[in-house]
Amino acid sequence: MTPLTGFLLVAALLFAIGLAGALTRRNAILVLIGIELMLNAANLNLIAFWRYGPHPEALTGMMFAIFSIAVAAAEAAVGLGLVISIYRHAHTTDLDMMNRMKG
Amino acid sequence: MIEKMDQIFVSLLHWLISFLPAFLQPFVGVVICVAVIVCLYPALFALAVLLERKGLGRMQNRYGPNRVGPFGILQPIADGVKSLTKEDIVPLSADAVVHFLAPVVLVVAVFMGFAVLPMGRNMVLVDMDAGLLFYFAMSATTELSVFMAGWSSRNKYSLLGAMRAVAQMISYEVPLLMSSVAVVMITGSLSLTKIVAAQDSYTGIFPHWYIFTPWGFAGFVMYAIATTAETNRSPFDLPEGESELVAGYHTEYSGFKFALFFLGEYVAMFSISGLGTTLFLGGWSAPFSFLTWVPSWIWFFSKIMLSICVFIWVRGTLPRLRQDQLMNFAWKFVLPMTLLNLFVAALWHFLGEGWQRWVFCSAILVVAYVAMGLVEMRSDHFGPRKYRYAE
Amino acid sequence: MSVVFYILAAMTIAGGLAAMLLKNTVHCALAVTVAFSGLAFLFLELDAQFAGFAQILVYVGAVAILVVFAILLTRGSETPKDSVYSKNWLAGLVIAAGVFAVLGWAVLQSAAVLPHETATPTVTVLDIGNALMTRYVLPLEIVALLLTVAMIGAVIVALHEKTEAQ
Amino acid sequence: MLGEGILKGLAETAKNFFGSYFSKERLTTVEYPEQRIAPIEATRDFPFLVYDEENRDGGGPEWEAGLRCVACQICEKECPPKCIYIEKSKDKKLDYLGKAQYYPARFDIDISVCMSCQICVEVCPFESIKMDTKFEMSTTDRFGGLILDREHLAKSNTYYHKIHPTEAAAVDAHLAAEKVKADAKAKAAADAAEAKAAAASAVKPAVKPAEGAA
Repeated sequence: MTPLTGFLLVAALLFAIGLAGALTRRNAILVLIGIELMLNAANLNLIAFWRYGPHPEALTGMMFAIFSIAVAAAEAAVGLGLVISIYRHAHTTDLDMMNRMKG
Repeated sequence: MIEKMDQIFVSLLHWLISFLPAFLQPFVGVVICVAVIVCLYPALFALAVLLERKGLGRMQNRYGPNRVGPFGILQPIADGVKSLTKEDIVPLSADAVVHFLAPVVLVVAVFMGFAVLPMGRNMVLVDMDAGLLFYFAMSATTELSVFMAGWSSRNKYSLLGAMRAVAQMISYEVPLLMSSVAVVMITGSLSLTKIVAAQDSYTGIFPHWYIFTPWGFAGFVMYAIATTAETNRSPFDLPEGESELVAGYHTEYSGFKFALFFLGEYVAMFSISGLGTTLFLGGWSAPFSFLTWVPSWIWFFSKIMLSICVFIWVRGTLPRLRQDQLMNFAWKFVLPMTLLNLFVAALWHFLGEGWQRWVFCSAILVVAYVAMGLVEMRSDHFGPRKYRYAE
Repeated sequence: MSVVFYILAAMTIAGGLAAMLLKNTVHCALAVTVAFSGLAFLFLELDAQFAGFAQILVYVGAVAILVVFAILLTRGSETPKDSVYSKNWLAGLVIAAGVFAVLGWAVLQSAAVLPHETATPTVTVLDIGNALMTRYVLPLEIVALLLTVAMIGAVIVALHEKTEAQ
Repeated sequence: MLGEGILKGLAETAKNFFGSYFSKERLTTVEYPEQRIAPIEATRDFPFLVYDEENRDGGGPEWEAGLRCVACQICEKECPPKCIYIEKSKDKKLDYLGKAQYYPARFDIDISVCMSCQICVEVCPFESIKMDTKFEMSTTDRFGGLILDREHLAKSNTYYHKIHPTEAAAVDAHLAAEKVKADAKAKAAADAAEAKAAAASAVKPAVKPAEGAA
């Protein structure tokens, strides 16, 4: 197994864990955490490909990962803001309870 | 001879590891350095606690501790023995694992910061290219440990204290970073050794420290304010606010774990003063060109101890702020000032040598400071409290 | 494959699994910080110093704290009594397993053509800064705008609607 | 300007800090076990029992013989926290007036309960219980050690004069007056008896003036 394969497999596993969490957990915050894990797994892929790719000095993968971190931070802030405002409205963060379009 | 004294610890380390086989040398060298740091700062912590208690006493016209040993100099040892022999109480409903992990995470994160601080010429554990970033990454971790401590105790005072502490630390981390970014902009490097090297030259007898520039001075003041809040020191010690919250997030800690929190707080003070020294006060460089014969590590540690004294002095002077004052101060005064300071630093860089940049930069900062002071002191959120009595 | 890689990979995966399996929401948030720091160390293992420290600074220092605040603000810190998984958890699990199978199959299939060990790239923070200010300056500006908009948006979304309450 | 007050405050604390090393008046701390401030005359903390030194009714140690207390138990009844325990004696002894009185066979004060209210002193008709100034009474025994019995409670009148001179002088004067009065009464009684013995009439008028004098 080459180093790159190892990193890619870890990233794939982490992505699958995040996906499973996002699809199965009831708590909206934990679904967000699952999405963060998936984003992180993608970042790991980007960095791994940058490191073992043909042109690391071009910094493409690294830049992609840095921007992705910044975007993930924004996503977390907005997502959690939404969760909090939904909680104010519905008094629950249970996604199974939020199955109506009516407020 | 002077050279030897300056490099005494470096040569001592080289001499020590020269007895080992070559492949072990780097590893053992790092272990020795870590061991020295882990022993040195707790010792300084003991000294700082004594200084603080004596100094605060004198400021309040008291003696301070004077029972244990001559002039009470053995008091820290007595305190240490006391806290180590105390019973370690974990509340029944507490989350035992998180409760145990919190002080450990805090102390580890705090000590990690020393890895990149240059404590003397050639005396830095890891000369990292992204040293400043590493430092801030580590200090960001302490927030989580504070939350862990407060939440796992299952005590409303602990939780309130932790939430206050985390909110305060996040709010003041922004100006802390911003004021450091000005230095990074001028130096053009995140490496702390390069930042010190950039300040280690003299005009006449006066050093090129960043604090002696308009943007550096303003940055240092903002940095000092943010530091005081970041380390939860008075007047920003609301997280501990003993008159409201018992002891904040470490209410439910006793014995050795409490001692770890206490240690972590003081060591964080040392490390953040060390960073301030490195960024603005020229790190290990001497204050006057004719004093360069004094070993560089002496300068570094005396600057740290001096900042600790200032911390103590401020603590002895100012009353505690209210939560809303604290937040308003961070977001409406310190943050805009640091942002303006970034702009001024850029201006300083592009105006080039000459008297113009001194005048322009100082003028902008002073005008902004006075104007913001005038405006904000008049506002309801920020200024002196207006009492509304029942009509 | 070094020992360090296996340890860090195990730490990351364990943190991720714990975050998705534990019952108490705060424990999940703390576990996910373990995964985040594990990832940061993996970045360091890949010689991406800047990205690694940025990962710690952003995820452990900001996102984890944000999550924890959100949990406390939504009173989610108590361990729920009923199941923490949704009704159709089996479907989710199957989908995730399918995705992992496809990804893993793809990676292992292409293992032969993937590049092997290469020389350690020497990328300093200065290089990253230069790249950000020249080639990537437009994305940088867009991200700055995005962050500002996200901050304002988050504040407005989470702001209590005072007029409605009264 | 913003920050002016902070600078003023810092100057003030700095002045205090350095001033405390130069002017001794700043440090008002009295380092207690070694240095003490003499207690003011009205100091009071726990009660004690006064005894007179002149041994009036032989037998037993001096303090036991001279106790002014007659075990009337008024203080026991009045004590708000009920910290006084008195057992009356079976026999009687002569008091300072030369009158046969009961005495306390047991007189205990639990100072862990006593609240130093001084009510026992106010109600005592015999000036026998007074307030002490001794306060360092810590013991290693939480229950037994804090119950003071007669022997510990008894302090001489000289001691009382030493700690509360003015009050003790007034008490002594009062007791002397009482004694004079009692003596006069006894004398009058004796006179009366004598007169009765001498002549069986015209005695009563002699008693009246003695009572009037009181």
